[in-house]
Amino acid sequence: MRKRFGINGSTLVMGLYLLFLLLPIYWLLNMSLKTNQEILGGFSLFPQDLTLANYAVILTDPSWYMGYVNSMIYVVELLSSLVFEGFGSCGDLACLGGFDAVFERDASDDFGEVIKAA
Amino acid sequence: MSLILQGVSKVIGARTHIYKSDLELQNGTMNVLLGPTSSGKTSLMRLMAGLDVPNTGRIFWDGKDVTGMRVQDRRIAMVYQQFINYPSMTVYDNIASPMRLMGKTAAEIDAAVKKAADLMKLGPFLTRKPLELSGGQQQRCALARALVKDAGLVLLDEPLANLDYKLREELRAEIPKIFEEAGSIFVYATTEPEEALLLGGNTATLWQGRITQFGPTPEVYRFPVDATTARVFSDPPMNFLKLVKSGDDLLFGNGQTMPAAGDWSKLPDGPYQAGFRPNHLELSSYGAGAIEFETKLTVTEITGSETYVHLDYHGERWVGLVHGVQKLVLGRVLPVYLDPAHIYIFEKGGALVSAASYAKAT
Amino acid sequence: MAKITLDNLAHSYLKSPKSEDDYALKELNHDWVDGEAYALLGSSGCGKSTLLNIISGLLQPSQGRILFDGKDVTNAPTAERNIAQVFQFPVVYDTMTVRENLAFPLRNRGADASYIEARVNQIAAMIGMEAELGRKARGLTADAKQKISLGRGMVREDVNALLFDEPLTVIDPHMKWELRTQLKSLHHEFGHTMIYVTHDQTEALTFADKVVVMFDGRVVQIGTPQELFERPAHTFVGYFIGSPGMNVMDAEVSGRTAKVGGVTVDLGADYAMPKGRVQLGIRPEFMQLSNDRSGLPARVRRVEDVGRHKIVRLEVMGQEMAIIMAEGSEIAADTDHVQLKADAINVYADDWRVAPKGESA
Amino acid sequence: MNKTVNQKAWFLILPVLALVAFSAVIPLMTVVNYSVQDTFGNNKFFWAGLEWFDEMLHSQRMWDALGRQLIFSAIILAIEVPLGIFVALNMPKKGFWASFCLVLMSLPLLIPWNVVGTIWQIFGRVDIGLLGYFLAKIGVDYNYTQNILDAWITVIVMDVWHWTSLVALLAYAGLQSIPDAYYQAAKIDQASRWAVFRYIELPKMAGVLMIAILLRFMDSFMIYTEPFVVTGGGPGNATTFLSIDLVKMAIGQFDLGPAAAFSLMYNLIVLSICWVFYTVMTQMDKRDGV
Repeated sequence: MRKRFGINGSTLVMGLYLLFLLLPIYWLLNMSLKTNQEILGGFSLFPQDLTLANYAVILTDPSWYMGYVNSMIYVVELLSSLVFEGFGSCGDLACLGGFDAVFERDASDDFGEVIKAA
Repeated sequence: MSLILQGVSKVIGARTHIYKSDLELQNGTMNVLLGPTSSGKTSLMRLMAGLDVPNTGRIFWDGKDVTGMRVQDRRIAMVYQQFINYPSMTVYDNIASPMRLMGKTAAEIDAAVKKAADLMKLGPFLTRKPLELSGGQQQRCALARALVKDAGLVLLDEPLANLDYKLREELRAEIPKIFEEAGSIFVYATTEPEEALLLGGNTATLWQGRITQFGPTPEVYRFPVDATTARVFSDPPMNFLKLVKSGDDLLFGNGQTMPAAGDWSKLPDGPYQAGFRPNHLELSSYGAGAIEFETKLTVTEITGSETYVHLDYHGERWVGLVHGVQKLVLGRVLPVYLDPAHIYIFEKGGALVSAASYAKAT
Repeated sequence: MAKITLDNLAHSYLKSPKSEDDYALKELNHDWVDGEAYALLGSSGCGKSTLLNIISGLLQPSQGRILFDGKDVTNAPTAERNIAQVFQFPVVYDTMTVRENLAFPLRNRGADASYIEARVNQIAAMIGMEAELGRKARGLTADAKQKISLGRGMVREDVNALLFDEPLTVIDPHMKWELRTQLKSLHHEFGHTMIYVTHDQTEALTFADKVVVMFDGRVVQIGTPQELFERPAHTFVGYFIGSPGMNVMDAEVSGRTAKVGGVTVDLGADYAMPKGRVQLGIRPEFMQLSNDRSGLPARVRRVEDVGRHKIVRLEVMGQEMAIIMAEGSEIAADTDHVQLKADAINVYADDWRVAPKGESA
Repeated sequence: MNKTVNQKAWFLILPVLALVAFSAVIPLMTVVNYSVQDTFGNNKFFWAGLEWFDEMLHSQRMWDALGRQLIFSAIILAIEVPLGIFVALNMPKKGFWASFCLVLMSLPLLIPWNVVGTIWQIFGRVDIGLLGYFLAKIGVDYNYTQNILDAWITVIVMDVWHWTSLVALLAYAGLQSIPDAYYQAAKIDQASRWAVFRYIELPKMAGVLMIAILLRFMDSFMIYTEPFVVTGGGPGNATTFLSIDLVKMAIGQFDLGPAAAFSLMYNLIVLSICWVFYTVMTQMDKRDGV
């Protein structure tokens, strides 16, 4: 009996928390599927007049979608610089004597410690 | 071919893991490192493997100084207490992995893997993943990997400690057989004296970061150089008794004496420590000349064929291992007997001054 | 303290077990007598931990009942069963001191402070940790932590039973001796019902009054260490108990004699004509090498010096066997036979022991 | 230690040094430069010594912003850490529902800051927002653009919405590392639910919680985008936190000198608090090591 109550308690807590997390996101989604008139015209829990027009605008008007293109360019550049930096960090490790450690483990199957540490 | 450690020591932080030690291991031998947990077995192995660099001393392999040489440039295989295999590879690929790294041909690899798997009785499991195997099989897989590597130095760090008692017994009997022909240097760390005896070869006893003795296993067992070695190499632990030599007599307990005959007559007067192994205490069938001790029985443990008796002799705690199932009353005074031929005498500092005479006969 | 009764108990981890093979623990009826020390012995996966967890209430059996002193506790939660359990790996409360750790079970039950104080000191003395009482448990060595776990298990005097789940796994051999002896003397002193799960035969035999041997989810024999050694009820018991285990050989048995590969062996008792696969079992302790052509032909393969005795590995009619010889004994060069001690032979039919005529059950 | 050292490795870190120089050192030095100079425009600067620092230390405006900032960080820590732990404790331990919860919980963490601001800006509006509309419906006079308390509540709830999951996920990872035997032993010891939490779960979570607190503190201390999108720092200056104030000063008013001095001090505060955390954490580790 007690155990079942416990599960219900946890489920309730998680349910409420997830609801709290998802409601604002739902609302955003809800808005995105409404027409401008509907949004400003009155309050409704669901889009009465479901439309994808907003998405069409976003994906066709350059003044909107260039933002995404710029983001992508930025991310690609960031990633390439990270890779670049990644190589550098390897060298960093080597200086501290970590280099040996990293490769030694591989060579001698010395992952016991790693497992222990985990 | 040999591996020589010369004045090697290891200090990490404020703790000395290994005090200055020398050790020489010959090719084709099984070498046991015997000692309790954190006595330095693993530290010593890591030095041998090159995973750690010693603070002092040098390590020679085949006469060549390898101190500071990287692990991957040495020919070393290692097996751990945990069953360590690549979880995403099949048993076959696990065993083959070191050979693939060496760039062997597929045919060579296949032959070697099949052979190792046969030896380790893994034949039927080659296509499985390690985690689908029992603990014993997983460790066999790790051993097989060490085997195919054709390493000059194979380090086994308590490889059987995590296995069931019976499996341990079986693998323990197999390991020396399997590695006999390989012709490498084997180093095997264990906490159990019986394991050392079963593996044979040579044994180095370790205690608090020092190698107390190194030699052929039966010799170290029968002629321990000091009380510490004797204690490490005895399970149940060796029993001790305080003695005083005075003239022609050895005094102990409450005014009991025994004649200082044979080798003992040459000892200078003074306090000593006598040691004897639990299996040499007798309850009945004792020979002539046996010494009688009046002890108090605290606990008995029956193994089915033998009985362990835990005794109190004037505050010294002793264990006896006697034949047969003995129904004894606890708390009573129990006379036990000991043949003087089984007594080792150590000086107060612990060094052996006289080995038991029975040992010389065997 | 209580008598613990297992009534028709069985457990399967599957939701709807079909065949007997699906059961991790096969049907079992047994009384654990109040105040006795039991060992549950078996290899890993034999169901011994399952059984222990059912007794402690950490697991609900799929069928059957558990009774403590006749009271059904099958559905009672762990806390109501009033038992103590020590686990394989040390469980200590890191942020508490050693003293608080030991006092924890008593405090939770609202014992008064002066009693707790006295009892904790007593237990600390027992496990040899008086000096560390004021220290935080965090950072102690594994064996010290396990000693605390043992101490916490023993701190309550009123428990129905004390359960141990391979408690000495992480302990050094030398320390094992000490702790096991401690447990044993505790049992003598307080007379708790104790159940000790282990795969280590030495631990099981030395600890327990009665050993319960389990194999493949089934209890194969319950007996004193002596019974298990001398009269193993199943070839598995013969193999599992003793080091090395019992030697087993195929034979044809009729009455007081058996034929092993053409050689006649005296059995010392009348076994009539057992059916099924008939085998002889004899322990290495009861075999002897000979060079006078009596007994079974044998070839010495290897001799292992274990210190207090020697283990001789033999090949007897194509099969590997072991015998035990006394420390210092020599093996004659022309040894080619092995003799069996007649009254130490057991006869097995399809792995189960056949009782000779006239043996009381 | 005569470890095998490969000197060539030094060359491998040159790119990193260059990158760090460009991305961190040069901007920082620019700021330092601004902080000790004054200008009357036309790109002409002259030495002003520590004048700006002195001015900022006596600026009521900065102290107010710092006060608001500290209160804000304290409140969100006081809510997010216990709530995160509470959520973690109630999460399913394994199976489908565990993954289900993990995925849904990480959703807010994946949303860009300004989108979070937008979401709440809409969500709280009385006319078209779900939250605002319903609050108005049940008779609560809620308006985050006018009422200071409402503005604060909105900004705090938004941060809780955005970041509690991070704390919960970290705490959950800590909880997952506790072996079953601990819970079983606790049952046998008849430990209360509170005792299980206090003596088993909390100690095991302590490490990750320290990291969570540090992350949340630093992040909230530097918060900018979300409140800026929702309230724009208002009503009045009620939700003008340090970085919002800094941007107003530097870009809105073009007071580069004071803003630079301000940002250096801001930096020092964050650094010193990190140092305190670091010290506490290493002390804890040391204690563990004994």
